[in-house]
Amino acid sequence: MSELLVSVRDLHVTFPHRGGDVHAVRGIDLDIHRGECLAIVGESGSGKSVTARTLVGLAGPNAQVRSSRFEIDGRPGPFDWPKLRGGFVGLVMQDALVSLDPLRTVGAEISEVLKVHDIGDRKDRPARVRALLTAVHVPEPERRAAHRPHQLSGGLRQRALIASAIAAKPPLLIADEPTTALDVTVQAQILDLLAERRSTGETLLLISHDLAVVARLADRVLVMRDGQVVESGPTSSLLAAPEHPYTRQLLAAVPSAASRGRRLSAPAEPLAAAPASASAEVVVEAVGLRKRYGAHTVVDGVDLTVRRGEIVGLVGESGSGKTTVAQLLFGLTAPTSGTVAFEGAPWTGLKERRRRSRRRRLQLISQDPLSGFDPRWTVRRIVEEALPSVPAAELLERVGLGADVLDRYPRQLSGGQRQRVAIARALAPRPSLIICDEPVSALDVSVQAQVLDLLADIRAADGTALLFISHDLGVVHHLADRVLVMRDGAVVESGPVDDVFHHPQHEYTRALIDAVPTLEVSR
Amino acid sequence: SGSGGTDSAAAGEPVSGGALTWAVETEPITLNPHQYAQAKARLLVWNNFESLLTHDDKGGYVPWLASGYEASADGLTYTVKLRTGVTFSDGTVFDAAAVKANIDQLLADGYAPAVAAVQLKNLKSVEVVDASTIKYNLTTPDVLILDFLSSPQGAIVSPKSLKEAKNLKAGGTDLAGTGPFVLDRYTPGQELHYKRNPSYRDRPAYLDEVTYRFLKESSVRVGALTSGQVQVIEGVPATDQAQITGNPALTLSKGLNSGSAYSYYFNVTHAPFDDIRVRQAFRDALDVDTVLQGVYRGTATRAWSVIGPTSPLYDKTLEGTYGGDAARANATLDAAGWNNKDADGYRVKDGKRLTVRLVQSAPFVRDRREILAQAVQAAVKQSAGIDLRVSVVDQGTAAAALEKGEYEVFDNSRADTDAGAALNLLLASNGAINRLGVQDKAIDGLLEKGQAAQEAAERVDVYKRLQQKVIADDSLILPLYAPADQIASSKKVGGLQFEPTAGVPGSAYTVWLSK
Amino acid sequence: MTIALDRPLSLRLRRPSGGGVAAAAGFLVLALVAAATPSLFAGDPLAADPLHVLEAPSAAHWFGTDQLGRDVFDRVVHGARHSLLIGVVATGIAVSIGLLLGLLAGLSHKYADEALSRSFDALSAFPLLLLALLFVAVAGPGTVGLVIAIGIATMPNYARVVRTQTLVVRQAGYVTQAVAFGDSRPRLVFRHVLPNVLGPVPVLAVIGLGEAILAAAGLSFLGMGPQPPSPEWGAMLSEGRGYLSVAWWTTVLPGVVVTLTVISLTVVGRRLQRRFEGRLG
Amino acid sequence: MLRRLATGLVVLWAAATAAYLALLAAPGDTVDSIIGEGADTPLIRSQIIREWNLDRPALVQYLDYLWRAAQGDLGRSYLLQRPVRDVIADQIGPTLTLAVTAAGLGIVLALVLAVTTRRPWARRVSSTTELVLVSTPSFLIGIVLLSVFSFSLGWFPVSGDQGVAALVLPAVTLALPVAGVLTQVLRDGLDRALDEPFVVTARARGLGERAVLVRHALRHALLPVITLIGWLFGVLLGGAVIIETVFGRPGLGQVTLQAVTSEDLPVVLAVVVFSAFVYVVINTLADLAYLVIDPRLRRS
Ligand SMILES: Nc1ncnc2c1ncn2[C@@H]1O[C@H](COP(=O)(O)OP(=O)(O)OP(=O)(O)O)[C@@H](O)[C@H]1O
Ligand SMILES: Nc1ncnc2c1ncn2[C@@H]1O[C@H](COP(=O)(O)OP(=O)(O)OP(=O)(O)O)[C@@H](O)[C@H]1O
Ligand SMILES: [Mg+2]
Ligand SMILES: [Mg+2]
Repeated sequence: MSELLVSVRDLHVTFPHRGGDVHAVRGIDLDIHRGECLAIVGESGSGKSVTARTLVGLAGPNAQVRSSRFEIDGRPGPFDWPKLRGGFVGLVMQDALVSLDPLRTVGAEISEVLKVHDIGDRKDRPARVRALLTAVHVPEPERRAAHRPHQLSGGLRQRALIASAIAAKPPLLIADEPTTALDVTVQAQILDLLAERRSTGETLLLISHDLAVVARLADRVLVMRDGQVVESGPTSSLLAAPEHPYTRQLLAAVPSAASRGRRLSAPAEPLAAAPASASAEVVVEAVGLRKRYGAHTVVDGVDLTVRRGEIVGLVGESGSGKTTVAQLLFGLTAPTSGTVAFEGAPWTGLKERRRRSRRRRLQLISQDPLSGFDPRWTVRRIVEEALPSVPAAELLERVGLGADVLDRYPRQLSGGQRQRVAIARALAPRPSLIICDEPVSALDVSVQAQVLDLLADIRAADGTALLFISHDLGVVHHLADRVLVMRDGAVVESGPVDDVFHHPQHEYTRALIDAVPTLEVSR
Repeated sequence: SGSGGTDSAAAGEPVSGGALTWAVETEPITLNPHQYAQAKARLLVWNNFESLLTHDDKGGYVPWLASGYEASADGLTYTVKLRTGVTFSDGTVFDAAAVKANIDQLLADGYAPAVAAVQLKNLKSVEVVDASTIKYNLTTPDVLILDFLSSPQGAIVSPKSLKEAKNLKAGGTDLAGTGPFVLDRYTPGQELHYKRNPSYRDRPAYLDEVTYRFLKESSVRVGALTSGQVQVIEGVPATDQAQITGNPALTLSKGLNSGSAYSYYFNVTHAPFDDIRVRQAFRDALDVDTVLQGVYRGTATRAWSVIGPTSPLYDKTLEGTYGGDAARANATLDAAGWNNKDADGYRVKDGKRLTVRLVQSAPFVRDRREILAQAVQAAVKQSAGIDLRVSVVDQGTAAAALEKGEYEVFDNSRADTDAGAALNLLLASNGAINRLGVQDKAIDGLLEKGQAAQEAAERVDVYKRLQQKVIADDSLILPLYAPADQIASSKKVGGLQFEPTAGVPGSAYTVWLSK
Repeated sequence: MTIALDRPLSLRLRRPSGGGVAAAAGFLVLALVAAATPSLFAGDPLAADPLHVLEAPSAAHWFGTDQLGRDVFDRVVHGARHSLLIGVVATGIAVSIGLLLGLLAGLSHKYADEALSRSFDALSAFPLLLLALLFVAVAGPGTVGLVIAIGIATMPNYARVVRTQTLVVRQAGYVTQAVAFGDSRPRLVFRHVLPNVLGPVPVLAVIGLGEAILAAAGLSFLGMGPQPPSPEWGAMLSEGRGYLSVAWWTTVLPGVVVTLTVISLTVVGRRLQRRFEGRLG
Repeated sequence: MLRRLATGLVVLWAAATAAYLALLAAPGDTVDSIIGEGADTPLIRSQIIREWNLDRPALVQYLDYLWRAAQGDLGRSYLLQRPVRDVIADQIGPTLTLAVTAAGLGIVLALVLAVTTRRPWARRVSSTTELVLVSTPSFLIGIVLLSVFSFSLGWFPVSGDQGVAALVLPAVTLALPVAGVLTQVLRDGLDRALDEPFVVTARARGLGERAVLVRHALRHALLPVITLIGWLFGVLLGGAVIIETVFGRPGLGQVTLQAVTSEDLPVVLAVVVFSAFVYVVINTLADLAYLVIDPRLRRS
């Protein structure tokens, strides 16, 4: 067997808490061999990050760590952490976008590592920084070194973070969710970078909730749930033949082209048939929508039609103008030019007072439902406000929530529950169109699966049309009937999902699709 | 004692040299003697300025920059002979023309309106007879012209500086005088620095230099003295005096001021003090001695008349004639119709409480007079059910209250060297600060007589009659205490004096610092 | 003035300990009861006794006597009424005007908002003391001028917080959602904006109250406050100062009470603030 | 920048006008103020009115005042008979020295305390002390310091403005509450910054605690402190009035107090305009400092 860099047995991490201790990691075993890529997957809160941080002694200021064995580089503790950190283990933190000090230049952050670990002397550090940035494929490294994080895009920030983690040439690199919060295309580039480092023989501990990401890179996979490892093994065999039901569920919940027409939360059942047809009445029609902020054209001539009972997907990378389109349709911002008609009658250009009576037919679900709830109101009041004539419990039942959440405040709900309440509220006035702006991007795969199933059910039952905004092509492919691809404010391609995704006409669409990591699994 | 030196035995014989630091309470608002308005600034004026006459310690006048003076028999002309060989510190010669230039300046429009309107009210003209003789012509007899000639406002400033000074009204280092010191530095808010005038015509001052530091807080002044940062302080409140007398290295001395006693003047223009019985009752309700004892711990000198006890015009027979009789006060009030009491224990008549208001102007409250007022307030409530309302307000509010007559009690003391000058302002029907509102021919007549009387004995007699009238007969005034100045000093300092008659600390001319 | 006085209200601080909070709350309750019914605890604050002036603390006079022989403890207890009332009224003025103007600024269009914000700035350009001095010049020394001065001077603090909060709430998702349900503008303001803006105000007011009391003490110290013989704390400190070298208790003991009151208000206010922030996540 | 300048001017004008109106509304008229305690006769009054041009309509006087103020002529003090500019210029030195020293002392003290008292017991002691300092009237602190260190121990001069020794006690008195507030803000800022992900990253690079604190967290903690600069200005200027009274120091505070109590209109107005001016300047500086410390706000 090859050399063991890290070996841990029966690791427990507990956070003492007034209302009861949080037992984040419950007795896991972990071995990392030199030269391999080990992946940890699991849903949010399963203890992945805590495990990773424990390996560099940063579990948290009041964390209690226990184990029967804890060896790093073949030696048991106590460890000289400052020396190990950065020197033996490089850590790329989960929150890539906020993990660099916003007040310091990227170069300073990287050369700080060199200084701490006494690498090179003062004079040649800039050169080393440049070399490191080059190694992680940052263009114009000289100029970028003088920039601060806010001047860099997410992808560049993640690269700089990786550069600082590998600056002292640690034998082990831990990457905690290195691609979340990044656009698909950028995500693909970062994965390429990690694959490249792998191929040079670097040891990698990769943490992700996305099985597709893991599948591409990892040699071995640990599946975590509630602080425990439920299953582990070589990547290929584990994905091909998952043994634990949880692993199976996890795999099934991933929306994709393959999952179209089936439930994600219960794979055996098919979804109710879509009533949509090309001849159904038009719910909303936008013509030549254009929106400028100062000199910047954010939405540039978008035409869009949604018919009754139809789900229309809107995809595109961050900043392409998706949310702005939603706002224009919703009528909170006026377009610079172009018109929107809603249910056959003019919608833009009206006084808010004239629109008010029709408002309830058009609803909105946002990415962050929490901010959409008045923090002082209970779930009951929120839902009753939407439709006073029907008991709140009944409305909640439709979205699969029990009466037990009625008297809670939004803050006391899980992400999935919140999104369900938001859906229940949006459904209450029986709208003809619901605009969903990234409704599932903050949710775990399994919760996401439930919410997506719910949306599909509602469409089938009420014939409510959905405008579904997402940057996740898999989700859109799974759910939508038609799709519009946006770039820089303009729609570059549109059509039925299968046509667009299987036979993309525009090169940008093609690039998007190629960048999505896919999971080739048998179901 | 109204004058005289302090105990300087410890300091030995006068020696020359040394620098003295003296902490004073008040920063003068002007350094121009013509504009002088603060008694507390008087000790500074005489360091670099002098006037033609000065007071002796019996209330008379003696020549100073003058060599002599005489009044005409009709009292309308005063001829003053000037010393010769005197120069201002800027080198200008002191002569009759210089004196006339000062008078002309004083009468100039907008320069010193108060002096022109009050002290020089009766001046018709001045004539330069020759270089060392000057003649003052009056419109009516006015002995107070002599008081003017010995006052700071009458000090002689170099005519050259009158022409050239940058801020003439504010004064400062560019104003030259004839005094024993020369002002060479003024740091506003902080200190005044004088150095010896080397060409002084007489014995030069002992001290090489003297610094007056402005320390407003009494505790700070006392602290500065006890910790040795200054050698002399003036203004030592009663409560701090034990600290000085208990310290073997320090001495304390006190001088009673001239002018009018600190008194409450009753506003007779409306109820309730338009009724003499209420005025009498108020005085009887108060045991002044007890109140003074409580507030000043035995350091205050009780006043019995509106004129200070050190003045030659003081009427000693008034002592013990009124006050401190609660029973009589209550009886008088009952008789005057104030015979009911309300829930708070105050007397009422026709549903109106016996309330009288005292409005004090904050910037001018000194000697803990606001505390004294509170003590009086408590006393008259307890003994006679009188509601004295005290408010300490800013000057604008106070002025407005006085203007509108929204007060029943007015408090005041004046430090004029001649008590007659003070009474002219306070009691005359057209007096500038007649806050009593009395319009009494008899009083006016006595005041005029006093101002015109040339013979000292005659003046004393006139003012005695006046005091009998306003204090004993009409109960217009409640005298409280005689304002005093205190000097505390290190025992190394000798020659500290109170000015004769004025009773305020004297200049640094006589002061020395033993080695 | 004084220092803590215009301490920024938005200051968010952490972790007062449990016991400390209890003690502070207890003290406050005591102070409030004393303010309501001073006669239960103490004798006549105005009863002068010329024969027993400036006596040191003893069993008969817990805090000693002052320059007129009045019992300092009695005066401190009765002073609670003056000082707390001044604080409460001043804070009330500041909060109500601040709330109104802040809401107005937060809800109105660019130019009106700009004009209001600039006027808050102009007001802040006066140090509180200077502003108070001006008010005293107008209204004369005494409680009324003092209260108005402190109220006006601390008003911009609240107005700014409320304005910012209004802007935040205005942008909040739930306001957008309410629009989706066709809520009219007044309904939006009264059902959603106002209640959510109001949230932090009571807490700020508790902390602000402490500051107002300190400010009042500072101004009274300079003789701008309630007039003698009223036993206001700042005025007592000011009167006592002249006797510090012979009777420290006339200054120090009332001073300790002021400090304790302000500490208590701050501690309790911060605890409320933490709870409040905890509730909103 | 031009916009800032414009708003600054507006603030200045508003402050000056507000003060002017306030004093106009004050009881007692200008002539009374000028006469003060002096003798009061119709003759004197008319002379004063002529001398100070008080017979013009209020609006004309106001416009004249603005016009001359814009040219830097602040008029003459009614009380002191000197140009207001001289009065202010004479007194500004001591106040400035006091304020700057106190600010420096307070900031240094706060920095040292916030950074060094990280251990639980140390921070408990320190935060209790801060709370007491912040909640105690500053004049009480001053009086106590004065009694102990000057009257009793004689270590420092009682008052005045001569030499460094005389500055110690007033500066400390003014600095202590400032330090109290700033320490609390700094400590809070440090706590927040230390919770940030980038701090974990910094630690993961092998940085020691001290380095994390000083090199990373401190700059972030300084940002809220900068927003307090406007507040600090108010405290220092306002505090100066009281401190100067307690310690018998010369300075702007004394001038202000005297001017307000005797309704010396030109001086009060000058102090208001001056203080508004300083406020505007300081806030502009604070904005600039913000840009230096937080490059995120710089326009790219
Ligand atoms: N410092 C802490 N104090 C208390 N509880 C904590 C702390 N850090 C983590 N936890 C808890 O430990 C559990 C595991 O957290 P962890 O961050 O490891 O989850 P994760 O698997 O990385 O999830 P995600 O995919 O959302 O990043 C969670 O319930 C979390 O709330
Ligand atoms: N109010 C505004 N003022 C100025 N620019 C704006 C405004 N709102 C949006 N933008 C700009 O418009 C562009 C498109 O924004 P939009 O939020 O519509 O993108 P998006 O496609 O929803 O991105 P994401 O996937 O990140 O949500 C962005 O560059 C954004 O900065
Ligand atoms: Mg994680
Ligand atoms: Mg968006």
